[in-house]
Amino acid sequence: MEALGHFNYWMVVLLMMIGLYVVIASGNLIKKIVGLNLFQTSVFILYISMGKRAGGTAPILVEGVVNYSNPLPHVLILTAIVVGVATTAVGLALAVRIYSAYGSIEEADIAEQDQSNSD
Amino acid sequence: MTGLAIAGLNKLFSAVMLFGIYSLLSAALFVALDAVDVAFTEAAVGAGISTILMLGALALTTSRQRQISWHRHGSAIAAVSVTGAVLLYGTADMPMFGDPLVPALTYVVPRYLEQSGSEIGIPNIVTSVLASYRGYDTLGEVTVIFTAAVAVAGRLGRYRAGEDGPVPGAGMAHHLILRVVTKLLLPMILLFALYVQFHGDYGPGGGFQAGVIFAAGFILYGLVFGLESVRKVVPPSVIRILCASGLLLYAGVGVVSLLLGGSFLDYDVLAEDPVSGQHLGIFLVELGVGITVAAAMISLFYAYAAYKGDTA
Amino acid sequence: MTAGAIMQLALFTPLAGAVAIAVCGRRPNLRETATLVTAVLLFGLVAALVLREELTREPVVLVETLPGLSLALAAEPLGLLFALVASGLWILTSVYSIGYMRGNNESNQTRFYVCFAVSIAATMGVAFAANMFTLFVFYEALTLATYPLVTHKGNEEARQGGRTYLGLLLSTSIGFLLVALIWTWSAAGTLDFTAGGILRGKIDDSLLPWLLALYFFGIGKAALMPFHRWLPAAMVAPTPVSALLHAVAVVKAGVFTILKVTIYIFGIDLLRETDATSAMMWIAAFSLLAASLIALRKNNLKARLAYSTVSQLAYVTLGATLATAMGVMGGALQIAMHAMGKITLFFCAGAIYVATHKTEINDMDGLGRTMPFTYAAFFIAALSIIGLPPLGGSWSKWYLMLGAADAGQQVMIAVLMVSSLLNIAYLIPIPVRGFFFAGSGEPASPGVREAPLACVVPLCLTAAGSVLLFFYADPIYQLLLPITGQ
Amino acid sequence: MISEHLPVLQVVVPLLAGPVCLLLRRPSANWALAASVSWITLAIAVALLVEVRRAGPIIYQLGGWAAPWGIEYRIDHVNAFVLLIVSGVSAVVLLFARASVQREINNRRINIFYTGWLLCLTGLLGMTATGDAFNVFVFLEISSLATYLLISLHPDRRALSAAFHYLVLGTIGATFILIGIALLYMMTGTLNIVDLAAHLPPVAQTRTVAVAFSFLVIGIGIKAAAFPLHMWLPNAYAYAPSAVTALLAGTATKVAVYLLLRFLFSLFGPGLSFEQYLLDKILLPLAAVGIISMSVAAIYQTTAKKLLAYSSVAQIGYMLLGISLASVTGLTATVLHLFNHALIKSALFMAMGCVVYRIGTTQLASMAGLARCMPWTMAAFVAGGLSLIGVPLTVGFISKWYLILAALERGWMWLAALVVITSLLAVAYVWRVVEVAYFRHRESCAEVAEAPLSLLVPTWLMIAANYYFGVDASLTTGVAGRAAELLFGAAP
Repeated sequence: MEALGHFNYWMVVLLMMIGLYVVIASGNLIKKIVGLNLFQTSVFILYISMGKRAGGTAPILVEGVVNYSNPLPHVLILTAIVVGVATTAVGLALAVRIYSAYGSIEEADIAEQDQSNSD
Repeated sequence: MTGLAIAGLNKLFSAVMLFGIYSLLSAALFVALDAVDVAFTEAAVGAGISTILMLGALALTTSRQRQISWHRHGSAIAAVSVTGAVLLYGTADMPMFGDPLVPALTYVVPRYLEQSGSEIGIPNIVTSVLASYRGYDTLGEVTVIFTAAVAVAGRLGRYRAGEDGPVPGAGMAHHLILRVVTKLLLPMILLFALYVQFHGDYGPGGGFQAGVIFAAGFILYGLVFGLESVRKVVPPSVIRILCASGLLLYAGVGVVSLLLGGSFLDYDVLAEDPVSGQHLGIFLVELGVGITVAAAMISLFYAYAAYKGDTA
Repeated sequence: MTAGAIMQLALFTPLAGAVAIAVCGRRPNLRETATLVTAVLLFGLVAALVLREELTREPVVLVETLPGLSLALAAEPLGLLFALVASGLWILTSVYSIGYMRGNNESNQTRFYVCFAVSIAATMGVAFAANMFTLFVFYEALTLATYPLVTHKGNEEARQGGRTYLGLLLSTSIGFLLVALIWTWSAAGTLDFTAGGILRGKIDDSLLPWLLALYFFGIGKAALMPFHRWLPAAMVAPTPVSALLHAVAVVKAGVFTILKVTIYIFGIDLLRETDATSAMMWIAAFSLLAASLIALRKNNLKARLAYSTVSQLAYVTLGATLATAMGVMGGALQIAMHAMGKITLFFCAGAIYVATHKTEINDMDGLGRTMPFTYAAFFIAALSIIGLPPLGGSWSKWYLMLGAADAGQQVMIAVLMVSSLLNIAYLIPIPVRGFFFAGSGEPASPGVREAPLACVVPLCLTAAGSVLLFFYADPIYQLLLPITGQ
Repeated sequence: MISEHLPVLQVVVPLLAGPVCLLLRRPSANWALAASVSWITLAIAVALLVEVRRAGPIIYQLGGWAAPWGIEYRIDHVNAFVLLIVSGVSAVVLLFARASVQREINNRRINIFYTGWLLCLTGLLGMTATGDAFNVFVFLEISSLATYLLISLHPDRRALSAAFHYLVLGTIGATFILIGIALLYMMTGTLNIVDLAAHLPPVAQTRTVAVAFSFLVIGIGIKAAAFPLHMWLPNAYAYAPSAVTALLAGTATKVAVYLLLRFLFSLFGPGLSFEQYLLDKILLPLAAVGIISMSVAAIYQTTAKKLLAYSSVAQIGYMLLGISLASVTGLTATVLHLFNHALIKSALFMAMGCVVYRIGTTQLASMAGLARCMPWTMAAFVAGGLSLIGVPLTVGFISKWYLILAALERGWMWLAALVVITSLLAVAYVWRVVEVAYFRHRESCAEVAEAPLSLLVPTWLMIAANYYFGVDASLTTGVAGRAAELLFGAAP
């Protein structure tokens, strides 16, 4: 039971770390954004997991049901998802602009170009 | 899981597609965890909007990435494993998964579960909490989306009239079957969006999901018939006004309740009795959310679709 | 008018003067009139303050920055003396700078006079500070106001000198003095200058020497070795500035602060009882001798005078560290006497430069015959610095000796004596060579060819002043008597 | 009636103005709206501070729902002070922005620029006013997204990569904060900060709370650009439009430091933060190393804006130093420096904005002899630089004073020494600019004139504030002292 009880969280941690790894290791700007999304989505799962109540149902009031899952994390995550997509949109827009300014979306290329005509 | 595959892939296109699948999978997981509203949103946003945005960005840039140096791998793995280890360490004292007696389920939440029926009067507790108890968070959320729309428009868009050059891509308008199917689909999508918008009180859904679906309809239209035709239907300037007015509607409800003697966003004072006041308030703010989200999504689509090269 | 009002006026007069000078920048005559009028006015104000029968001890609070930490002014004997010396010499320096600046056709003269006036305002602030915080504020203001004067020429050498000047003075004052200040404040809860000191019983005896060291090294303007480098570096400045630095304001502000700290923050009694000063006393003695030795080896006249100043300042520090009434009295007198002597020497150096454009002592042989007034003044001032009667300098040396004897420091008496010999060795050869050596290279030209009158008159006056100070030292002595606690 | 709603109006007024601003077409109307709204928020902030000083903390329940079920705004001395800083800096910098932005930003994007500005202001004020942990996250994201936009609006392409870099790091930081909040919620079931503090003690010993603590500290640390999490800051500051740099330098990192204070003291409490998690032991060396290394880095910069940016990271180190002293005096120093450094840096960056306005760059090489052509601008830089160094009668001095006092209180002479030595490093980097501008030769001033009054007046207004609050510090020290006591008094 001990192991099973935390299995969900372990998977979340694993996913988070994959996401974070992609962000840090990638030199490609768009892949970084993908990684960020991965990272954030796994946090969403963390929230939703802790709202789950064994044997509960979706938090929509129905006559006769008393065992609901926790709606609060759902609300928070609805907000967080929106925030996530907003960040993604802005990040990608920047990446697109960077591509047209530098002709590349590789971090290394950009750094090199900045270096060559730096102040 | 899928995530691992993303990390390993060099082809950005596949990575993005896999990300879409991953999002869908997590949406399924959310359903299993009773979070239907979240699942709905994740499916629409994570799998839908985000993936489309990423594809759009890829189309505008390049779709291959270079090999990562081993040095980078090393430092990334080090950073990640430390963070991961800390988190795993933290899980040790976490409550069991699904345990009904944890503080998260016994402290604040019972009031929502037990009294939202009488205080707010709508069955979907998620909507009650979202739009009323924590309505201010949602106002913030709408502001975030608005900010993002402004930001993307600011970086990519070329909104002012008279500057729009010829827009690329006549879409797939020559494709007869697609055209017919789209024309058939479109009303249904829009209708569904409206349903989701106004049914949010009872079932899963609400302004946000509705807005996304609504926007999806237009985006589909745009993809098939070309950007130019969709811009004729809904000009960018209208979108901008809508985007702002949704947010203004939401905040305006707050200001009205304030003027009527309540707190900011206190819907009780909007009508004679509190419950109908709550109904009205939630209806209005959900509408505001829907309008802003739809307009924001469409403006994102415009911005990406119309972008072609440097407009600094 | 109350004493407080006069002090505020004394602070604002030079500032107003600075504004007037800036406004008249385009018309040199008017500008210099403004300078002179301000100088005379200021001296009148300070003199009026000195002549008042009783002093209002109650400080005048200008603003309160933090609770218990305010900008406040108070008149007190030591400060009055310093203000009197500074404002008096400023008149002469102003006259002299007009001659010097015009004689040399220097650029940016308006900036020069403005900064000069601001420096004097800051000096007045230092002199009338009622607490250590106020003193610190004006001390820093003085550093900043003199910085453009030091770098006046604007060439690489001047910039380099200015960098050293600003760097050393700011780093010592922020690095040590500020810490000492905050330490004192956190221990005693006040920074007011109080007769008998404020630290008794507030700080552990074993820590006193450390705090004292922070103060003494922190007051970089006192040029205690090893923080004396700024003084020779500042030699790049025009001569009137050197006079300002060495005699009127800057270094005097330094040793003045040292005396203030010794008397009103620590209290002589506390220092004597705890024997906290011995380390600093040895450093002062070392500084005194070492600087004299270096001066001996300098061929550049101004550099030699600069090291002489370092050495002479150490007298004051030494007097403070003796922690006896006579020692402190000697130190205080030294401020006035050295000011009078050193300003004469610098005026002379400047006059020689204006007349002949010579800076190296080797080249000055025989000049005494063409510039007799200048050289005579130089000779008198040199004797005063050395401490021979009948010149003012002898009094300060005398009291310092007495102080050392009171403190039972025979070694220090010896140090003072050796130092006087060294003074003779590095100062006297200059007039001797001027009068008796034949000019090198070209034959000594006959006839008198002095610097402009505006240069010569002030230096004659200050030389005469050195003589007068010998005969009229008593009023100063009476003025200063209260600070010794007797 | 208005007065009781001040807490929410503080945030909602700029929020409402944002979308309106987007719809206005004329650049001058955009600016006028943003500026007037910003001055209104300043007036509200002043009113709030007065009210808090008079009657103590103000609690405002949003939507009429009591916490912890609803979200509440809770204004006490600490955040009333921070609200004042944020709205004040924004108000003054907006005066400056008009001409500067016109020069630096494409005319077609000016409505977007000011919309972004108002949203950024909304986010910062919202983050500061709220008493709800999750609400912090939401408003944090509003301000962050707006900031990315504002930075990237500069035409220099390096602004794009700087903004992107900031976006990635900022999002990681925000997500860390989100994880921290999740873990805290999991253990206590509440999101209200005061309520969290009350429910934390029973579970304080769990590993989960410890992990939540570390994630929150790291997440906020990234947003605050605390060394060594500062990598995003120098480029972001250096390549942002001048007015944006002045705004960010005065507000963004300040609010993040405020959040750190809020979480460390009000939520976890000093007992937990320092005695159990030994945060002071970790923070102290990091802050010290950060101050020294960043000051040294500043000395070697060749661009004045970047030099000031590195200096900002070093200055944040002073604030962390004050926290790590774990005493009321230390905390007072931190809160004071929040305010004081906001004044200093926004003034300095505005002066740099004047330089950019005229010569288009702040490269030191191009600034040679500039003081002759732009005497008032460079005089402002010198005046601000003195404040940065900490010369008496400037606000910088007041901060240093309290910091050294706090160090001496703990008996840490070496720390006092560190503070003064690093002030000397500040002398070195400030003087690098001064020397170039004053004592290098410049051929002629033919093509470079003094900056227009519309830039100079706000700059000097900020400089005047530097000196006013440096001479009469009773207001700031009074509030900061009270704030520090409150934060400490909130200990369980």
